[in-house]
Amino acid sequence: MSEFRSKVSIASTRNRALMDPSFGVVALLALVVIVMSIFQPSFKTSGNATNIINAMMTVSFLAIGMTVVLISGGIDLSVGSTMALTAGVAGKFISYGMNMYVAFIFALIVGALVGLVNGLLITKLAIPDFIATLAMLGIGQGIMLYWTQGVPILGYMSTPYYYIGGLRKILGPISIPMIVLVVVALVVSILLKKTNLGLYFYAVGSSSVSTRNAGVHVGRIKIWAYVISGLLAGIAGIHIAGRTTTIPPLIGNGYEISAIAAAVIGGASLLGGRGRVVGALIGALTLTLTRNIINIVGIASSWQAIVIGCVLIGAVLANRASEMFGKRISERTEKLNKRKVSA
Amino acid sequence: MNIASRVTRVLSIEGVAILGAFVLMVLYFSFSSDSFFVADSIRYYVNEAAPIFLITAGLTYVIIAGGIDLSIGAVLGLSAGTSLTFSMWGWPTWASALIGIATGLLFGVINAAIITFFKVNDFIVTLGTLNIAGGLLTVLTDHKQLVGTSDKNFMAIAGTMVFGVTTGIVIAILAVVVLEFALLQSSYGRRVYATGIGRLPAFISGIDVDKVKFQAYVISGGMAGLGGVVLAAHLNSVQSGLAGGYELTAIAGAVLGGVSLSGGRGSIWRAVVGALFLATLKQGLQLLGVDPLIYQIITGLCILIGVVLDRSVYNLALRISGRNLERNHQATTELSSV
Amino acid sequence: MKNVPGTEGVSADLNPNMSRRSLLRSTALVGAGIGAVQLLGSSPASALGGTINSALDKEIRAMVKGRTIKVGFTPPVLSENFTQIENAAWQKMYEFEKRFGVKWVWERQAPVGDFNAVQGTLGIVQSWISRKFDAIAVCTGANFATVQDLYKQANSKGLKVFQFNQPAELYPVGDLQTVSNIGYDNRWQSGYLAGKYLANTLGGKGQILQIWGPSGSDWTRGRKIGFDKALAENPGIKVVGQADGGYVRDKGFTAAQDLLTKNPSVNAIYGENEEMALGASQAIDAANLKHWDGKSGIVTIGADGLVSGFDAIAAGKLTATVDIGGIDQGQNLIETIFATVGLGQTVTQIINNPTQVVDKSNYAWHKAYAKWALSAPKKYGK
Amino acid sequence: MDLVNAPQAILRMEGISKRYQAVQALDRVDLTIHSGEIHALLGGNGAGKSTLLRILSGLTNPDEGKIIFEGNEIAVNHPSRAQQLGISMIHQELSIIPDLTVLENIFLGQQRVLTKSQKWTPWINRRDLAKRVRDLTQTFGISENELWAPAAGLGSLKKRSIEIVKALVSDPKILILDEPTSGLEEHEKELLFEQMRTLQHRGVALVWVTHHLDEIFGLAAKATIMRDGKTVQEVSLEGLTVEKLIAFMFGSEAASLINKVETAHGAEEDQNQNSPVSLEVQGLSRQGVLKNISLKLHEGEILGIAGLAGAGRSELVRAIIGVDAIDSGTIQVGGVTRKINHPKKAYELGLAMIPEDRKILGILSEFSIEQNVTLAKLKKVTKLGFINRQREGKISDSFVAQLMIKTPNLKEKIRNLSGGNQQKVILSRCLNADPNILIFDEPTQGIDISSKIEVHKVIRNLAKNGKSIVVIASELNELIGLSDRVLVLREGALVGEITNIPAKVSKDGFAAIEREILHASSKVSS
Repeated sequence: MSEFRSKVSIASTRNRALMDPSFGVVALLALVVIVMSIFQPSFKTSGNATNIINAMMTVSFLAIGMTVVLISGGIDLSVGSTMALTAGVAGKFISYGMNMYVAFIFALIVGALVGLVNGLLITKLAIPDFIATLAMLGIGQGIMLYWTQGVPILGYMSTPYYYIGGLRKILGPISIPMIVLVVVALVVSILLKKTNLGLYFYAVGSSSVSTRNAGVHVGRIKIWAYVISGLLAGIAGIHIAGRTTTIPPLIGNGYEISAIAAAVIGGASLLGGRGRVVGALIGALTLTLTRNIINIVGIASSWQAIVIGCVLIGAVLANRASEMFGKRISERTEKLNKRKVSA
Repeated sequence: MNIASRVTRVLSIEGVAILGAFVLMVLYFSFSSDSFFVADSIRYYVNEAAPIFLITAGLTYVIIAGGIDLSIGAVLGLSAGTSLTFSMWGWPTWASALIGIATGLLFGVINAAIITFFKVNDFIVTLGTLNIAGGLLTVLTDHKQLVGTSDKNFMAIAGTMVFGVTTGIVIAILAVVVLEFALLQSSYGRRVYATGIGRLPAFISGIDVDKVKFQAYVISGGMAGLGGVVLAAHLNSVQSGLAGGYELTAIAGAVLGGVSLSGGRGSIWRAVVGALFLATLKQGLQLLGVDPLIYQIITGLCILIGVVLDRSVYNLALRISGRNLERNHQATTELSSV
Repeated sequence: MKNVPGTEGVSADLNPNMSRRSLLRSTALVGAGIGAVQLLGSSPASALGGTINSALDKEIRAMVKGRTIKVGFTPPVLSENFTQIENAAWQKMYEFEKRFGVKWVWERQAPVGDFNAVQGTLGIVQSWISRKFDAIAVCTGANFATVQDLYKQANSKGLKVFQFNQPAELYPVGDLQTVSNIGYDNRWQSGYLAGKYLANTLGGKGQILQIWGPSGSDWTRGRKIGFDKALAENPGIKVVGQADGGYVRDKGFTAAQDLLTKNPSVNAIYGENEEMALGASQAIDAANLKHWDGKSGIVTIGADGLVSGFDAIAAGKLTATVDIGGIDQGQNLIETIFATVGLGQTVTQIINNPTQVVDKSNYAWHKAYAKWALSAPKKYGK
Repeated sequence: MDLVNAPQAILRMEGISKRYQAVQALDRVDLTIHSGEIHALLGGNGAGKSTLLRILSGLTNPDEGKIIFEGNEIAVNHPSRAQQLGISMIHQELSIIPDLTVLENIFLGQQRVLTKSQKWTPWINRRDLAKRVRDLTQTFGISENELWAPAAGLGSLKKRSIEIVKALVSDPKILILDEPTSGLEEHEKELLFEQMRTLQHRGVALVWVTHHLDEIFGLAAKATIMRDGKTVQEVSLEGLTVEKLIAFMFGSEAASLINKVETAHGAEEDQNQNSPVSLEVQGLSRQGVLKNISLKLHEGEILGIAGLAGAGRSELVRAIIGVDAIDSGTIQVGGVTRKINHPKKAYELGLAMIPEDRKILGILSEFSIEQNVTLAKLKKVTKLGFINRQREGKISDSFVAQLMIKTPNLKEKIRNLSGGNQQKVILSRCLNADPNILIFDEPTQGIDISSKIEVHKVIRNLAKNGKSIVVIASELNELIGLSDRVLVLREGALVGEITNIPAKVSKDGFAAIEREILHASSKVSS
């Protein structure tokens, strides 16, 4: 009955580090990285580092969006297919001869629109978020398949797009997607920490009734969360289209799960009210690092899924462990303080 | 009582709407496609769907208890693999079947143990076991090509015809009936609902909520195991990736049938009707020769419409029948006006 | 490469190239039976000869009496490769429609969505059986044993089942329930050829990376057998790393990237299919490594024979690929269906099409051939 | 100008009707509020007060009727609108958001009003906001540090203060207080009343909903009384008595009944001390919450537990019942040492608890009455693992009759019952497990006076039949009225015991004991 006991035990502002929802997994990552760099010389090369970062881009964008949705107490299963759809929009429109940047804007608009539809379905029609976004996943996939007739989209790449896709670096190992990710991460964290909207996300996710009582339009807030998620899916779409230089209609399959996993590993709660951008990045890194290590160590492909499964469980267990440990400490310190007071 | 109130009474049974929608759909397909009601076509798709019904039934326990189990699809595939492997090794039919079910149970226990003991997020844990089970099946199929047992009895598990349907369906129906009865009538079922409705009050009223959840996951695993055996017997061959994605069909079906993902509400027949709705829709579209590229779109829309329809009919019925109810609004409004 | 076969497409007035080509194949078809197709028919080389024979066309026309043939076509996924095959089939259908007055009902269904692909295929075929199609063309990830019962059921209902692009060589031919199995030999024609080409290009020694599809599929199994044989013949070639590229480009890209950081000094990368090979080629760019220029750099080879692959070869981004004769498969498919359903002939059960390693030296006509196929004048089933 | 002497109707609600799916919640209700008055809104559970207030605060829309605010008709379709108009509400169920800090909780949704800038800015300047709310927070004893701490950790008292600050911060024209004193300590209530008076003098109109009728006298001038969704009438409280009000609220015959039992507590000497001990706790401790507590509970005894909020009252009983793990100490039930690590075990041993915070810890909202009743001891209605519906029905029926639970039928979902009846159902749940030891944690929180009386009656009868009872109640006269003996807790430690209460009451009256308890519970530790 952890959640119940937590009502009882005195919450403490101390031990933030240990209480940090993703402390455990960070520790785990650190450990793994150290071990790997000792036993796998090729792992600690700067080249590999950039690979990992480049490979984690797509999931990172989606995971950040997912985190916002999770914070507001929802879930968005449609991000994968939305990403594919927006990639399709960008690719197709460019291959039709539209200016690349205009095409990007269209892609982002489509992403935002899908988010808006999700939001409306969930708030106006009161369809359970899980099912609404699951349906949107299917619809997005369908549109993409029908539009492309199942044929991968080609012939939209151009020199600037190679840069945007991160296939060409602008200076040293730095690529445009990296910069975009940093910017997006900063913007979203500022949004979450410094603005009303951000505060409302946490409030709605934590208790929508109380938030409504406080005079906040809960529905609008939820809709915003899904729109943001859709927008980020759009960015992810533009990026992945550039990275893969071809867009198979089902390119987004499975990404929604990765995004959720990343967000939750990063400390977001599926019950709402908790989550951070940093966490999303940590989560994305965890997943990417796993794949990278699998390939570098050369684990037989048939064993990969098993390893990934274990990592997922290991990550949440690690977080849980650190959380418990943190509580212990804080309770102890709390007690000491009381002593001081009464003495 | 008069007809009208009878009707509203029926309509106010949750899930009736989706059942109605299902019936209408069947009628539509059977008129518009001459081959819809061809015996073997029906047998076939129900047979294909039988495993999905089994996991849906098991999953419903978990969802009602307030959890989620994503691993069932992969576990079903793995159980199919293990049971077929042993059958191919010449083990007796019953033993191979048991192995399959045991595989499912084992994963149920693993899920349950991690989730209830460490109190970690069920979504991620079962996502993890999904990968593990799927991976193990890949390893298994790499190691040994599961291309069919010579044991005719094993295939008979799903393939025998009784009263014009295959045993696969019979098993599914039996399982659904038994589980539904247990859920609605047994004291365990009562505890499952209690746990889903409110962990805290249930806990304070002396219900071992963790134990209840544990058992729910084990049931879900067991059903996946059984489903695996049926599927293996039906295909008589197993390969990696088998039954991947079934879990989403099951969850979507359950929710479509009005099972609340926040727990405590719903029942198995409704979940299964939901799953049946999706399976039929797919089959029907195929028989109509609809371009598969728009299946997804149609299915998605149907899910949305289904959910909305189900609730609105229910509310309407409630509104009508409300007139002859006692005055009792206070708390309702406080909860419903969220 | 002046007169590339059929680049002009089929037009009402049968243009010389086309007609000559067609005629040869059709006579072969009617006369010597499908065996001939296997020898000459589908080998594009043969398409360069032939003479008009309208009398024959008239006779067949009379025989066919403008009947309609209902065909169901189900690939395991929707991809560039299967689109090429389908379009090639359409080309042939259009040709036969024009010449023999046969009408086609074409339905393409591929398993998509949350139902597992294999189950999906079974469902699709099942629905076609109950809808009494004349012929069903299947390519599926479902392994051999899974589908035979279904085929039996189809046969018992008088439907004719054809498999295409399926590694029949791995199956006990005796148990094969299909009328015919149109494909190529994954072991020797894809895996082995690729391995051998690598070995030869590298002069018998070097380090290579392999990127395989998801383990468990029959294609992977077959191609592995062939590639290993090539390796056995060339002990100088060492596999220093392999990974799962899931048959798609971005996974192949990431996998190749990771492998390359560990072994930047490799001489070649084998992608089990072209998408993954192209992903690997991107990884080479991303790592600022050199593509094979005939003397040095990293050799990349895939297998399929896609237009995008040929373009990459032209651009020097991909060293080579194995054209698995997708176009010919598509055309054979229609030829066999027409021969069996339309004319009631009997055909050999295994039809393996010619394949060829395609590189800078010969990509042009392969590309042209593929482009011709894709220019099918009539899209069926729409 | 002095608004108190020159009042004007700031708000008129006329002919407000509201129908929910099943029922007519409000039937042409009128309510008139003047600036600078404290207006009590009275009525039993289910009289329609909450619905009326929900409409006023924009949480639901009326079907008919009009709301006239400062002379012009308005529509309040959302709480935000209500705030802009200057109508703010202190909700009965604390609507504090645990994951946010106290400060954030205070200005959530209030920022525009707070910063006095009507144009909307997306940015939050917490420092600035903290400055703006400082004075208010200090008046209500919220320290600077607490502002920045997450609200989750705070006790119900602090949460209540936050609610109040939150409501006052936008200095409203109309302030609605729904059971504002529930869970407050005596002196805290006084503080609140003070605040209410100052607001009144500032010309704010206060609408005050309470079940504690004695509170309103001397504070509220007028009262609007509702029953069954209708306005009974608006009365001036001058020269009215609690009894009269009760008569208005429940009808005269009910009132006579209630007023009779009000004074039912024999002055006889406390015999229980010699009767056998049913529960003995020794050296019970829990990390940072409970310190080495020992107590004896006798058969037929009602043991009250007093202490300020956060003193560890609920924590103590939760530890006994096995909800919270204990670090050290032993618990003896009927003379045998037992390890109670789960409420399940407690029930098996004949203990039962009616938890505080009914909505969260008590009811299983989706369950029917009978399902709620039988839950704690399903064995009773189970044969071979399956539930015997007839039996279940019979049992529940008997409780419904016995405790006079008002409900159309046993299949009714508990969430559709009024608070009082919900509490009775939960009581039935405990009784159904036939316990020897019952623990009541705030048994009458937020339920109307008539139900309250009935609950008290049940408790006394149980004790008469030899059951052992533990009662926790913030309301001291309730506690004293019930208990034979009272234990006082402070900071998780046992700091006082007052025995023989009935006798003492009849000797030197309630007040004396009240003082004694307050003294013990609030003494500064040296």
